[in-house]
Amino acid sequence: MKLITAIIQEDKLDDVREALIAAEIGRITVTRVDGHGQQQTTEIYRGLVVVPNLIPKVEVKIAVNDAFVDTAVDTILAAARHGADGKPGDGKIFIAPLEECIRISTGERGGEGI
Amino acid sequence: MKLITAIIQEDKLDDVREALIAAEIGRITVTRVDGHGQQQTTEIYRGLVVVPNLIPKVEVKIAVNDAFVDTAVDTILAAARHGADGKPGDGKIFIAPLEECIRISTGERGGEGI
Amino acid sequence: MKLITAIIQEDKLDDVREALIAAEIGRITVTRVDGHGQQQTTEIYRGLVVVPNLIPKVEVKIAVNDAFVDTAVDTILAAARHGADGKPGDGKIFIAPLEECIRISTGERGGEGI
Amino acid sequence: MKKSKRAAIWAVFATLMCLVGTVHAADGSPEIDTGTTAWMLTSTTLVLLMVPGLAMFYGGLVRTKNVLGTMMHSFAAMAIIGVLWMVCGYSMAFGPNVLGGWCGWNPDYFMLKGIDTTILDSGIPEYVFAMFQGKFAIIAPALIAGAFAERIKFRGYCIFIVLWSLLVYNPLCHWVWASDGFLFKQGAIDFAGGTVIHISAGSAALVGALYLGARRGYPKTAMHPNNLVMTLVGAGFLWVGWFGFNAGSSVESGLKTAQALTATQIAAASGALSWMILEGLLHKKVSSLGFVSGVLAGLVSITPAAGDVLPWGALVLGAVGAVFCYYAIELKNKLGYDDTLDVFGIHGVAAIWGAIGLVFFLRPGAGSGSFWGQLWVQTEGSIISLVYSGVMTLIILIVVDKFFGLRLSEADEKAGMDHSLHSERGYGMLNLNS
Amino acid sequence: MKKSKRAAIWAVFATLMCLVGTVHAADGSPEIDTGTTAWMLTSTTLVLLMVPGLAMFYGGLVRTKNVLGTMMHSFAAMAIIGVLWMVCGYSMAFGPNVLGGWCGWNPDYFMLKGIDTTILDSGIPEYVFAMFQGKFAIIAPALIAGAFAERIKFRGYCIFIVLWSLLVYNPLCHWVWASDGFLFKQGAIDFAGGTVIHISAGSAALVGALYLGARRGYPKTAMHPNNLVMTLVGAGFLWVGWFGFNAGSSVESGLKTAQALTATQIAAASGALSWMILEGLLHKKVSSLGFVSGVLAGLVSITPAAGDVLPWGALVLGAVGAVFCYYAIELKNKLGYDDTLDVFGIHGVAAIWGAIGLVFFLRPGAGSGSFWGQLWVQTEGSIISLVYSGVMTLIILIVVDKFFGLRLSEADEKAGMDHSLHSERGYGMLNLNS
Amino acid sequence: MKKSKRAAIWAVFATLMCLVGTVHAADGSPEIDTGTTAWMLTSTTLVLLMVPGLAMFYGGLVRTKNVLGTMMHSFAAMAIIGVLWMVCGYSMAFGPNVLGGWCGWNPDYFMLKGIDTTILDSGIPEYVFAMFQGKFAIIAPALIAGAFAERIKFRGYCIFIVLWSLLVYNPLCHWVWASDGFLFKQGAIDFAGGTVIHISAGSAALVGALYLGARRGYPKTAMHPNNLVMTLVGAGFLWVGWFGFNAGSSVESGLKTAQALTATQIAAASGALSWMILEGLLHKKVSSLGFVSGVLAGLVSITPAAGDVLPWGALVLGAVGAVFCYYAIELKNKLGYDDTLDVFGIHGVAAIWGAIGLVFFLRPGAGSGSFWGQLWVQTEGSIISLVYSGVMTLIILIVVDKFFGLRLSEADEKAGMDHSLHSERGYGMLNLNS
Ligand SMILES: Nc1ncnc2c1ncn2[C@@H]1O[C@H](COP(=O)(O)OP(=O)(O)O)[C@@H](O)[C@H]1O
Ligand SMILES: Nc1ncnc2c1ncn2[C@@H]1O[C@H](COP(=O)(O)OP(=O)(O)O)[C@@H](O)[C@H]1O
Ligand SMILES: Nc1ncnc2c1ncn2[C@@H]1O[C@H](COP(=O)(O)OP(=O)(O)O)[C@@H](O)[C@H]1O
Repeated sequence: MKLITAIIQEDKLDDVREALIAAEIGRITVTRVDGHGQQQTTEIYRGLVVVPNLIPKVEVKIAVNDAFVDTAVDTILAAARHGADGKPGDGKIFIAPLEECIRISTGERGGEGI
Repeated sequence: MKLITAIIQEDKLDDVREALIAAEIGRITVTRVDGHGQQQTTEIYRGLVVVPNLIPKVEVKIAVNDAFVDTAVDTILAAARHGADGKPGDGKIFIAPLEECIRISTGERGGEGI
Repeated sequence: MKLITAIIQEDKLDDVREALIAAEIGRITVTRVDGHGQQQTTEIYRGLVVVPNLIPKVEVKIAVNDAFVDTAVDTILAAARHGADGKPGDGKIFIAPLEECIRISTGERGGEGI
Repeated sequence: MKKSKRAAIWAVFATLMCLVGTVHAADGSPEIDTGTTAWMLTSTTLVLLMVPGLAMFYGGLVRTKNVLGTMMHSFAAMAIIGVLWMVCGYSMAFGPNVLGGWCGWNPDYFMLKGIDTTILDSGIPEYVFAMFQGKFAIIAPALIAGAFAERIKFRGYCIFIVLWSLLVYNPLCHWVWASDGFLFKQGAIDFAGGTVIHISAGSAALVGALYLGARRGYPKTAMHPNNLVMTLVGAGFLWVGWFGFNAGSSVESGLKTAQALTATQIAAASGALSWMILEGLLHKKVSSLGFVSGVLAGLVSITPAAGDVLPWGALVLGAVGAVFCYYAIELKNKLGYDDTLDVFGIHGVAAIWGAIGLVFFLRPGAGSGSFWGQLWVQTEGSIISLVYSGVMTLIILIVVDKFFGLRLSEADEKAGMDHSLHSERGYGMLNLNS
Repeated sequence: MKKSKRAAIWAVFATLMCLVGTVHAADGSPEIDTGTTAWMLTSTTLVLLMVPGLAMFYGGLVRTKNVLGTMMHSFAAMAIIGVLWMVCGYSMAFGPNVLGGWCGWNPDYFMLKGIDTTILDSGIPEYVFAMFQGKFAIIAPALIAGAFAERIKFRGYCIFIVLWSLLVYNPLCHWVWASDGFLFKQGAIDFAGGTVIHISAGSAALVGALYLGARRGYPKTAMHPNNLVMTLVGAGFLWVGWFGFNAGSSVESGLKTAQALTATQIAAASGALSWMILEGLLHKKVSSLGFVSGVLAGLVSITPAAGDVLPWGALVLGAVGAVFCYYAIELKNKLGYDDTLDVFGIHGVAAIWGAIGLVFFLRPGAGSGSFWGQLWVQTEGSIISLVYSGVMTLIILIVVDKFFGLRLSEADEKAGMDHSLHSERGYGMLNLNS
Repeated sequence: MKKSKRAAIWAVFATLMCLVGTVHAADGSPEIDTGTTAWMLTSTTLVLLMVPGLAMFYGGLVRTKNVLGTMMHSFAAMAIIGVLWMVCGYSMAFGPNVLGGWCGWNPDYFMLKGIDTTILDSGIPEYVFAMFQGKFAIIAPALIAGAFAERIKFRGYCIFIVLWSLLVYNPLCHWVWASDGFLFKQGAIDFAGGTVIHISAGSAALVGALYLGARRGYPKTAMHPNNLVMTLVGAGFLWVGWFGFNAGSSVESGLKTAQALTATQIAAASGALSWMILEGLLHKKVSSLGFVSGVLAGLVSITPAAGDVLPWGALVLGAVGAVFCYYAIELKNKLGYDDTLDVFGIHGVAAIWGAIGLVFFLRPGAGSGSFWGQLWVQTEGSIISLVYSGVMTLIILIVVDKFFGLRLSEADEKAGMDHSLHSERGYGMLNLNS
């Protein structure tokens, strides 16, 4: 089992959600985060153009069985990009090992519980 | 050391906290997240019954030494369920490996620092 | 690759950010969380001194190549402490393994993508 | 009210004057009534309060990424129509007939330059009347914005409201409220703007919603209000401001004012209660959004009628108005068009009901003529407003769309108006960069 | 104010009339004073503003999951009592004695149907007075809700306030403010409702808090205010609205009004200052919640006294009131009962202090009789309100609890009122689904 | 307005009296004009509303950790100056010259004890005038706080505003508005406090910003507004309240009032529109913060001029004022000092422009003398306010800093005022412990 954590742009959440569902990956947890990477964005403050240090992002977490990792990653890669070639700030995907997964309501464990 | 991440219902946070403290697991980090799983909930919007795509949840993170993993998991399982048999939406527990843990104030590492 | 997760005090975010940038670690994701550890703080509610159960904290996540782990940890340790000796509540650093890291915009993987 | 003393032999004449409500100074011009002026100044202020109230009401209902953009619709109307009304709106609405009565015009009213010391017969400076009416001109387009929410360009919106104000609001206001307006002369009752404001805005909103098309993802994706707390507070301010809206429309500080205020209070309460009961029966739960929708339904229902119906009439108008609105929104949900904040479903429907329904509850002596005659005039007025506003709105939308663009691009819509149009975020506190 | 001219020989008579404050038209009925009417209309509006103000104040103090449910307590009172007052409340409160003086009744007041053109001696339409008083009837139960916060069923609450209004508020209002009310006749001073509103609401709140029992986890679990920012703003609106509440209670637009407004402003400021200093001394920090609690303490303290004390009296009343409230809340914390938003600790305590304490600061000429006589009447009024409201509240609570249920189930309480009662969330922006 | 009847032979005399705007009772003291009183009571209330409005405006612009601390600056002024004004402020400002005209003093005004039944010539109780003026005294220091935001100690701030009010505001108010003030006698026009309030506050803010130094991290770190939604709503309330501020400054309810209200509405709208257009041209985007900055710029620009310029003059004053402010802020950004919320850039700059610029747009008959004479008097007044306030502020700051400390420690500044000064959090909802 793996835990896929994707940091994406706020405006791509709906697209990613829809693409994942189309790929039959329905279970997901999302969090509001702020991040800093290559991307530059601007805001206006009383006529002054301001560059924020941290840019609002959305973190998407998906726990999947190993067989689904590639599907999930490819789906996210396709859906989270701005334009065909992507733009700086489109985000990152992290994949980490997961040792166990338990469904609280039933107590099912492992691949079953995911 | 393991990192236990539990996604639970909002109304169970107090119960889980209290149960963990009773089990002598006092250190914890919680985050407001939104998730999608089996669960369905409804809201009313101007007389219309609406099904939200993402449901507010609470994420609980606990870093524990290996010996405490079972206690922590069992405690959460018991406290986070709605009713004796649990209900869809009660949540998930994920267990991931943790290589190091450092207390910032003292610099203690490993099992000491947890 | 490792994922470093540091739970720090809110008022140290700027210091930590600046120190990391000075150490040439610019990429970062931060989240608003609440935590409970040794620390005690107080608030006033209508003349009553109240001890909250959960204290607002900031979670900082940094994915780094193995070579950078020590730099990152040392930088955080130095910047996140209150006073020279640190104070309870200054926080925790967790280090977890990371199997893969993908830049969404370009599809670069591994050390490249971090 | 300052009155110069007059000799005893004037007593009879003076009594007469009181009856017609006008007091003239020695030089024949009316004198200030400080009390009426005080209330009309207050009413003007209260109606102004409705604009931030509306911004809060609407702003709370959209998604987080559109909150500022939506509030800016109300605020921009304050600035744009605020200036436009002073430049030419007042003249078009309240000047004497020109263009065959399509609108009015009085060169003295241009930039309000000729009314610097004019006192109206009601004892208030004309400026106060002009400003009071100007607030109504601001509210109307601000209401429409609810149908455009979350998907319209700011520039297009600004140009739209300029044209709509010039081509729809000012003429309509002239027809119904100017003394030589053709509907006024037919005896149409529109106490505080049911026809002029709410029906015309509702109709424009319906046309606008259909023209713009639904938001991306509607109705499949659930779109949650970002801040119902603010919506509730906004509704509270609307209720408060509506006292100025309706009771101020009496342009006096007396019995009619009191009657209008009483009817307003009762209809708002009964509208809310009626919606609460309906939801309670149908869903076993009472939502706060339902509550405030009921408040609005009640307030709009009583607007055309406020000064002319008895308290029990206000009770019924408000309660039934809420039921109509409830089912109008249900119908919208079935039909599937995206009138985002239900401008037609609340303002349009309740105002039509109020404008026509008031005939059944008129205070003895109110209205001008027979029951059927009045019923016809009211219906006619509603239809004219509905059709005129609808057709003109469509034309304006097409023109603005062609020359300036109306609908946000899909990317901008997804990113949200706050970011793509204003480069700002409503709630910086949600993020850690503030 | 419009006055028909009268001949010179009337001069003496007219001067007399001015002294008693009444002007009669030729037919003997009083005439409208447009100025007084303007202020009373404004006051009515300002008191209405207090309801959203209270909703914000209370709403900000509870936990996130209960914010809408708590605000709905205030809003529901607007609708329910709004209708009830018009149907029968005004009649029960201000009609002539029936049932041995327990309440009043005037069939003409039923649904306000017989006062359509009545002008009061003070020169305002009776409608305005009825609406102004109606707002007070709304505020009182809305205040009580603070003691029930976070754990009461919405249906039970609605039925409770109906019964409380009918059985507690209306009679009490009749006794103190109707011209044939027994406390009125004894000369009790209650300028703007210390006894009628704040003591009775405070007492009901205390009984309610004890009857309902503490919230789950109280006092062990810390329960943080979800939005102190909103609480502060709400307090600001309460201060603003209180000018209508107190200064409007003069039912004129003149000297007494000015005196009441001045006293209100001073007591609010001195209450806040006094709480600030107290906290500064005891904790070395001044909290914003403490500040606004001091504002409220000051405002409530001056309410029974507003028009009858000199500025320095207002200063002292407000400052001392805040100290009393501070220690009353400290006492509550020791005793451990859960008056969630300190309705008794602020409203009850400050109003008792104000009602009795005012005797020491009366303007020369105010009050009816000796110092000790007045002191006794004031104390008697406070005790009657405290006991009558307390006992009746208990009875009503028991009855409502038995037939409809009052306390939320533990599961619903944990889930929060917003979700379990209204199926909504106050701050959609906190989540990513909006 | 109640007037005793007088015989026919008094007619001429009475007409005369009306012209000078004063009506005297038989005993020679002026009589209450209920209408004027009503409007002045309302204006007082509206200006009070500006304080929470300002708290919202400022509070929304700072970072999340400072929201309560910033709002407390406005609220604390309500309490502290509220009491101070009643104790001695009114006396210093409006008493007859003492100390060679540096300020006024009237022992009767001490604690307002001698004006309990005084009626002014304008027909309002003196209490109302004192309270209306008191609100201005509250607003001025509350405005300054914007320059100190996010880095000042609460105790230091409180002591600062006490001294500033005593040593800067009261004398300045005396010079400009008291009938024996030296600037008043020179014929300076300051309708509603451009010189007295906005220039002096702006100058104090500039000095304060320079004295305190920049916030840690400024300007490198971007500091985002925590709640622009609240800032917008606050601006709405400021606009609403400003009607009381400006129109109330006529101290009547008549033509001048209407003229002032009209000018205020127009300048606010044109200021906003002008800022919108400027941003649209320069950035292709219109920000909501820009919009409300334009509203403020327009409102401040018209403040000294409100009752004395024609509508088109208000249009120009507001529009040009916004442009000046825009570039003043740009200049500040270049110079790099940290006037956190641009108090000088908006209030100082717009008020100087308004005070001097009004000379070009005076209504025929307004002003006292020649164009150049007036221009000089206006310029002189502005310079005096600017310099006097600046120098005195510096002295006060140095003294307060020495004895009580002004600037937060770096640790406290980083932790935020809410936590370090008030032990509270503004938005509990952001965290899970509430
Ligand atoms: N190494 C990293 N560690 C933690 N978070 C990261 C890392 N790299 C990127 N992120 C997160 O992803 C977001 C988007 O990054 P982006 O600008 O697309 O990445 P890059 O700079 O690699 O092109 C950032 O705002 C940050 O939140
Ligand atoms: N595979 C997963 N990956 C990420 N989050 C998950 C996953 N499964 C469940 N969750 C989280 O747990 C929450 C509760 O899930 P629940 O509906 O109880 O799970 P299930 O659908 O497995 O019964 C979801 O809302 C989601 O936030
Ligand atoms: N074992 C743990 N699991 C999860 N979170 C932890 C753990 N230990 C500490 N934290 C987080 O770190 C924050 C700061 O902890 P601190 O009080 O400095 O730690 P300690 O109690 O170990 O000294 C806590 O509020 C909590 O959010």
